[in-house]
Amino acid sequence: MDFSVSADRRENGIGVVTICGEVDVYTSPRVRSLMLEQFDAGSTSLIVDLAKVDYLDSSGLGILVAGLKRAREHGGEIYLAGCKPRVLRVLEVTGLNRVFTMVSSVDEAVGKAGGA
Amino acid sequence: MDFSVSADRRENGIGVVTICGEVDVYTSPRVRSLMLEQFDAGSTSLIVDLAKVDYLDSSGLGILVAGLKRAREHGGEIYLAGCKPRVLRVLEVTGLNRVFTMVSSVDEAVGKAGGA
Amino acid sequence: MLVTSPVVELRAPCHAEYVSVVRLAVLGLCGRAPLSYDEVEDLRLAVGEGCASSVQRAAEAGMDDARLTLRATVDESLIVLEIEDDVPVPPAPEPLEQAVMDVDFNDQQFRVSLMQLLVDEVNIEGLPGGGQCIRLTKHCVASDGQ
Amino acid sequence: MLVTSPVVELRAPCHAEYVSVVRLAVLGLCGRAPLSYDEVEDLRLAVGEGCASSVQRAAEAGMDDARLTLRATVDESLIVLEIEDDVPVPPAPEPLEQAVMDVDFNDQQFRVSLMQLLVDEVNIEGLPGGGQCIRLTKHCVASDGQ
Ligand SMILES: Nc1ncnc2c1ncn2[C@@H]1O[C@H](COP(=O)(O)OP(=O)(O)O)[C@@H](O)[C@H]1O
Ligand SMILES: Nc1ncnc2c1ncn2[C@@H]1O[C@H](COP(=O)(O)OP(=O)(O)O)[C@@H](O)[C@H]1O
Repeated sequence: MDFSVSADRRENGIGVVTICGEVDVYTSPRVRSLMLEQFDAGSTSLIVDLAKVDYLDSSGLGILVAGLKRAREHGGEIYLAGCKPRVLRVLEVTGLNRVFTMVSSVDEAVGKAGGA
Repeated sequence: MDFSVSADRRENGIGVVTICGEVDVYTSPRVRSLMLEQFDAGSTSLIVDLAKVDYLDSSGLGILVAGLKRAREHGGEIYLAGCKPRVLRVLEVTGLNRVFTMVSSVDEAVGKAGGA
Repeated sequence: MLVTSPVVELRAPCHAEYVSVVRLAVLGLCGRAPLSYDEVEDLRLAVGEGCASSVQRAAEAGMDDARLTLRATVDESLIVLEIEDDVPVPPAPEPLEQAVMDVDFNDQQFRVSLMQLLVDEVNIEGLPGGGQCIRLTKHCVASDGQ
Repeated sequence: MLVTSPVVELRAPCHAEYVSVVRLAVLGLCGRAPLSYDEVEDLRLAVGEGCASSVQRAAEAGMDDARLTLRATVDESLIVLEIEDDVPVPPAPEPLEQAVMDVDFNDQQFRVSLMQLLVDEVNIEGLPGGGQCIRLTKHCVASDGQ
């Protein structure tokens, strides 16, 4: 039941947003705030760690897509890391798994992003 | 959500009833049937494996106590094995942890029971 | 006792198989209250006992169409959970056919004792039209036991 | 369409924080139906979308006291889940202020599409007294998709 979001930045300036719990119409505004904070702090790319997320609804999708749009406007990218089957299911059903850069872990994303 | 109960017998004739899931007013009759089956098959003592039980209500307690009564009438015993904290909580609050023989595992119970 | 109106109401058949649905709803409702994991689980167990009590009375009365209602008011400091049924309460407690055991665990009184051990207050009242309401109250402020 | 009467009914404030309670109740209700884990989760997601849709309409209408009702009929072969609210439906769809994105994920139409991908049938109707009812139907027999 517990929900939490936290953020930090890697050496290369990429922001990492880590979410635990269910992302829905109630909790997604908190994800949005932290993503915006990271952008405002200068990150052009973000890694969203979904390894501890079991549930993601369209409110969460909307926020991820808004983030992707903003990132790409500035030459950046959004990496979705460690998606569990249920989250993958939502992304697949909406075709968004082909829109985001899907990675298995935060470290893989850091590697891919290079000096983002 | 899934509930299951199964039973088998050890070399020394002791019956082992293994429960997975929540024991409540809906599921406890199935525990009762299997305990009775084991008694009818000749077990005087039973080991009830609760290692995969997260929830036990008074219906479940009633069935365990009925079993204990029947076992003791025939010189046997009921061993409660591997209780998780929530199940322990219910047993403690009702004082039944002092009435049953509490063991950490089925194997410990088999050892204790000897040639039951 | 309460002035707030019930915020969540769950109605289900008064049958054993629906008790787990009620318990899950309690988990959802109390999951965000300022309670520890164990306190939430105690509430869930207390509600389960309340429902089991209704289910047992319905079964004894042979009432197949009995209904069970959970009414929950949850705020920062107080949780009130009411379990209501429409099963007529027998005029006098029926004599137990079995007095062998010290305690009969299917005895309604045992369920009530258990609920009392798990929450701060238990009130049980008969309803004007028949049926019964068990009200469980839990204060959320830590170490405020009564 | 249905003759059976709704077996379980859950009423809650039409606020974002109660959607998880409704989803948990669906888990409890469908957990014993002949459905796979993924089918139950799909239903839970579909119901979540239906509730989010009501919550969003209530927020847009500034209706703080709006109520949300889940009505569930679950049997061996058919699950019908109705999500009803009392938020007046605006006469015509309001123009979206943002047409930059291909899809607006908070758009009600997107939620409906998602629900359609997750269950067998989605019906949406306005209620006589205002408000809206989304009816989700899922057939339980395997590979009977329509
Ligand atoms: N839920 C959403 N679904 C789709 N697009 C959105 C959503 N929220 C915001 N957007 C769009 O994504 C873009 C970025 O939004 P936002 O993060 O609010 O940044 P900003 O307001 O600084 O442009 C905006 O163009 C906005 O219209
Ligand atoms: N739920 C219960 N709570 C307390 N005692 C019970 C309960 N069910 C049965 N008993 C008692 O436990 C004893 C054993 O019951 P049972 O297993 O039905 O065996 P039997 O009918 O063969 O004696 C009986 O004396 C019965 O009265």
